[in-house]
Amino acid sequence: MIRVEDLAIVLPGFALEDINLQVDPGEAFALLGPTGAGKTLLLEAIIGVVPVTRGRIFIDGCNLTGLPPERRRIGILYQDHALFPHLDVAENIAYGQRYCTSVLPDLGPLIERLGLQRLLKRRIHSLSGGEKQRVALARSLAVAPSVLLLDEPLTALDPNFREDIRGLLKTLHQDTGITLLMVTHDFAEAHFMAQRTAVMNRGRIEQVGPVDAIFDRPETPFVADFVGMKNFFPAVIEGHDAIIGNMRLRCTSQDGDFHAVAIRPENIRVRKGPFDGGTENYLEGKLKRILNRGFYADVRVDVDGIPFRAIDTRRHLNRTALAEGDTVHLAIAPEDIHLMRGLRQQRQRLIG
Amino acid sequence: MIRVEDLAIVLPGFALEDINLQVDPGEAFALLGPTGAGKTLLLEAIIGVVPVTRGRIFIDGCNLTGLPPERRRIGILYQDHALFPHLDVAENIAYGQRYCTSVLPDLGPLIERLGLQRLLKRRIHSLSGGEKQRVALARSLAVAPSVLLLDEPLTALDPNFREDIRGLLKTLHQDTGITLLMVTHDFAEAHFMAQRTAVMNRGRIEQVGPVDAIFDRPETPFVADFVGMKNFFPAVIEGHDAIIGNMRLRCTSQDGDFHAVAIRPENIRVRKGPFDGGTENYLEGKLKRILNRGFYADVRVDVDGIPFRAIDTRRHLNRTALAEGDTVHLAIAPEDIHLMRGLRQQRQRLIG
Amino acid sequence: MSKTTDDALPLPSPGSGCCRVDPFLGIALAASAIIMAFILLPLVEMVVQPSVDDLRETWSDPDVIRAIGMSLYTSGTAALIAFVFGTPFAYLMARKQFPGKRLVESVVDLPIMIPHPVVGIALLSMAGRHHWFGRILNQLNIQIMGTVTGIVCVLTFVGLPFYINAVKTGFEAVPARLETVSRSLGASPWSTFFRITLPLAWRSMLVGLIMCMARAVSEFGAVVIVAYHPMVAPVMIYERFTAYGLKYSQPVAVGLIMVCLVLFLLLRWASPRKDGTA
Amino acid sequence: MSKTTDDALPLPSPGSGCCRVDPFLGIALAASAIIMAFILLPLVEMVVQPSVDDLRETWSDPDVIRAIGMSLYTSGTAALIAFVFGTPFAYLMARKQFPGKRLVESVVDLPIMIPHPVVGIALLSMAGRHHWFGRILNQLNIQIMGTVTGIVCVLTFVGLPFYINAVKTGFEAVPARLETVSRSLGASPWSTFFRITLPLAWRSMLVGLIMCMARAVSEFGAVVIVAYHPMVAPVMIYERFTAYGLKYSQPVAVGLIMVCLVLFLLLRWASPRKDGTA
Repeated sequence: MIRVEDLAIVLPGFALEDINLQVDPGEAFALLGPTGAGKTLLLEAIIGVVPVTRGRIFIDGCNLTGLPPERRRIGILYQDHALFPHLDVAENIAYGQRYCTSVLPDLGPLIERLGLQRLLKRRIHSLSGGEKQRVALARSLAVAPSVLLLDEPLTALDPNFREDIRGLLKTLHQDTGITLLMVTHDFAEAHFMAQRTAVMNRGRIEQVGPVDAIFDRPETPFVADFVGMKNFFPAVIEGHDAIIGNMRLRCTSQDGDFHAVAIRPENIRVRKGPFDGGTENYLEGKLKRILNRGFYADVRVDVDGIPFRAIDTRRHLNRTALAEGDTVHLAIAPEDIHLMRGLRQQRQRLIG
Repeated sequence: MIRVEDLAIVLPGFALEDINLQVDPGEAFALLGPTGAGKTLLLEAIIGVVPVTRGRIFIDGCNLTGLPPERRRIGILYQDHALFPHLDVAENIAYGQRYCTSVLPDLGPLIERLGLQRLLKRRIHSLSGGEKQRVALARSLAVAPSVLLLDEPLTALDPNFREDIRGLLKTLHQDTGITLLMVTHDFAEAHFMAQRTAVMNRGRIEQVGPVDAIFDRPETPFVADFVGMKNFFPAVIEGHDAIIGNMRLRCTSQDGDFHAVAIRPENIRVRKGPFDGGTENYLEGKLKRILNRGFYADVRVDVDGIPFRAIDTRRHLNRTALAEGDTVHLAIAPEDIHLMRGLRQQRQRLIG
Repeated sequence: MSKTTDDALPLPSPGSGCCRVDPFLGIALAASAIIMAFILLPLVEMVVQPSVDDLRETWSDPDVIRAIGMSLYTSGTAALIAFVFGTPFAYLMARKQFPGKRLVESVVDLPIMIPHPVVGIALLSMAGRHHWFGRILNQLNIQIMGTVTGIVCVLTFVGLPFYINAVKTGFEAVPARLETVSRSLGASPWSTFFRITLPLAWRSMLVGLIMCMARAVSEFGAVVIVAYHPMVAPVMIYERFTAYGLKYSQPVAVGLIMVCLVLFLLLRWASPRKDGTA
Repeated sequence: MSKTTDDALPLPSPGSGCCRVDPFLGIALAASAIIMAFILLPLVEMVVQPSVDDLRETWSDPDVIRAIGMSLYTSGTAALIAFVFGTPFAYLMARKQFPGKRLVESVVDLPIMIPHPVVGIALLSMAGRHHWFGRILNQLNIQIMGTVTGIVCVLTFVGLPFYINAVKTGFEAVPARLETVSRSLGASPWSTFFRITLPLAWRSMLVGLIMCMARAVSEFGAVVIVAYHPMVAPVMIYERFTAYGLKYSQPVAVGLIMVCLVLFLLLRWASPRKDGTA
């Protein structure tokens, strides 16, 4: 169990503030956020190498705030694996053994579990990326930490290794019941690995909750953008309708005091001709731009001065021969329109 | 006009060999290839800063092979813009003027065309990425080069600037009729900018031709993979059928001696239930893996031991609830099956 | 989450700050303090000790002024020679790759490692009448022993590596691509060097000049072999120390330290900033 | 594409190689050749000139052997002191960020810029009876003037910057993250330093030691002020030169150059390779 209370770290030019987090025993928790949000800094404060300005850190109920890293028993797995290059695989794995002889006296099962039996005598620089990450994992687990921190453990890996290590981490977590706190900037990764997640931005936590809840119901414009709701508009909500400018969109009714809507670009369908009548919202606008993204494309449509962003496959775009400047029709299902609190109310929420 | 004849550049650890290229007057030509293929080296040989081991380089019919760069009149636009940081915008643009006073005596129209009037007194480091690239373009065009080389001019730019610069380059090319040779690793970019293209790999040219021809009819496994035909299988062609293992796929008949097929992953449709009968090829296989790629996903399906790769949107995958381990059905239209020469015959082709 | 159970545990209270006073850091800090004191104390004492009268006396002694002037003149000339010959050499080393490059780099550093009197002796041996080179010099009527030429010669020898290394680093920091673009715009290698490379590397060249000169000003062992007269400041310090004792040599030493301090401040001012503004 | 029209044009033929012999490169190569000759010729002549008999005589002279031995002993001790105090200091400088860090770095470089006799005079002034520090030394019965202690003291002063700068670079090349991981695995700062940092930075420490020692062996101006006796090799070279002339000092100089050459070769062997193998 990890608990972070009112943590603040003030550095020249950057500050983490008001960090409150609780990771339950055996839970896998993801810290999400863009580069520079302060995620790694928070991890390093929990390990104990960055001094804390204010606040407290508890692991399994013990206050560790003042302890040096070597007395915290927290494992760490970095994206660049941080293996000791002058030691071989076996020496790397056994590195922490002499400081905690009581735990895990036999590393055999762990080594076998991670498929490292045949690599034990190899030098670090001769390993592949995936092998290095497995060795690093074995090294941190060999001292039986109460908590394992993962700093983007998959980012630096080849896509194929990535799937292996991801699966390995998941099953290890399920089997050992170790508490995991992982840092990532990739929502899909958080979705696969974690039960709950916190989204960080500029040194603050913007939203905490189950992964699905954050994906489906972001509470701030930043989180909405981060989970892919690229369309964010201030709106007036009247009953089942959201009024944006002089547009009226039907939505499903939700309880709460809402002053904005957010829509995923992939939930906006675009075509040249009008849609047949139905239960969806239909709009007409001008296609401003098509931005190629490889297999798919971003489509920017202006509807009465409001810029909508849609995503469509290039296959479909080519078939329908949509081009910049065309008049196009949009369809948005009511259940895909996400109602949000306004900007003003968001700072009033309490997190944690 | 650019003509490269039997060019070879041998460096320690890398060699360009058998390079034959012709870029016609006023043409826009793209050199495509992955990082490390030797594209930039070829550009620098054409500019004249890399000495040539063998072969000759002609511009507008003149043999330039032995000339120093300053006597070649070739413009170059680098992805990192390479502006002179100690000079302001106007000084950068006018840099080459003193060496060729006769051409383009008045830079006014060029500056206006590129929208740089208000930036002339600005320092380089205060410009945005797009502005920097426009200044670099003006600088190289100010000496009225006979040929303009572009070294991934869009790669380092923000996606929004990228569209601007790309459009600017295209219209400039259309209006001025300057010969363009651009290097890129992005097929979409080549498609937008160029009429013809050459695909390079490991210091050699693999295929030359119109952009569409290369996209639709790659001739080597490398080019097939590069243009997105991720499914490549050796096959026996019998009339209208391609026989892969114990599978028989209908294709459209093509003339030639073919021994392999290539299929784009986005042309393979996947679903849980069987397809209705039709003119397509229907296969049944086991879904081995779903690899998330953000908006879409790679789907790996094993059909009788042959691994197929398909692409589908995550929206569709979620709706149909496909999961790893499921038995699934594939549909491939005959016109999407591309017939190729076998591996053995490919080295016999003559390029250029 | 109830706080009572957690807080009751017998663990160090937060803020006890055991990370900050750990013996590892303590010992490192102590060692650092000793080093700083070891370097700074003698120099500070040196500058602070002499009374205003002592200093006035020193600066009004024409011999002292002449010696310091000779030091500045010979070192400056050495720096200038390093500039003329070292700049193209540093440019080649920064831009070209060739087999044996590391060996050439080592050779450039040799003068730092050669004992100072040996430098003087080696140059004198070359210039002697028994040596072919010495005979050439003799025919050209160039004297090394006991002349300004000789002093400049040894000072150039000891100062060169400092100039070359600083300028090479400066040239390496100028992207070769800028030179490529300049030449593609029609500029010759000369124009490119003077319009692009030089303006972007001048700070490093200034740093190199100052370091070369500072090293030359401080040289004694090589100079004293080649030329006791004309007297440069370090030789005068030594002469006064041996002839009249410590107290009498101190004012000259202070005068020379002042010169070095000015060079030191110039160096700090000239050093390229890390934020990259030229 | 018809070849005839193209080839008929009056343009330089391929391979005329006008890029290779341009005057820019020619002048740069000439300057480089002059510099290499200027550095290498005197040293090579020095090593080659003495006959085998000269050398045998030198090496059988017990005074010469004693002086070179004293040089090695005092420089080695200075390097050892630099190692003990400089290592933690260099570690702090490599790992910690603090305001004024650039100033501290400049202070470390000061001994390079201080004229050599001034170093001796400054240390002697500190150790004099009129100075509080001198009185402390006196009570501890430590003599600076004319003792091995004094020699080691000035040699440490001039050698320190070379050790500290080399080792700091070495420590900076060890990722701080490796130390973080080591501590998270239960290792104390001490264990981490000896099991991770030291094994990864030993090459730089060796380079630092050699450079510090080479600089100390070559020092003359500071030593000759503090202690004419016990005599180190550079002082002996100077003494023989002034007393008996150039020819008599050469064999000692050759002996000392040999020592420096060994250090130079050691340095090249120890320098971290660019391919990153430790």
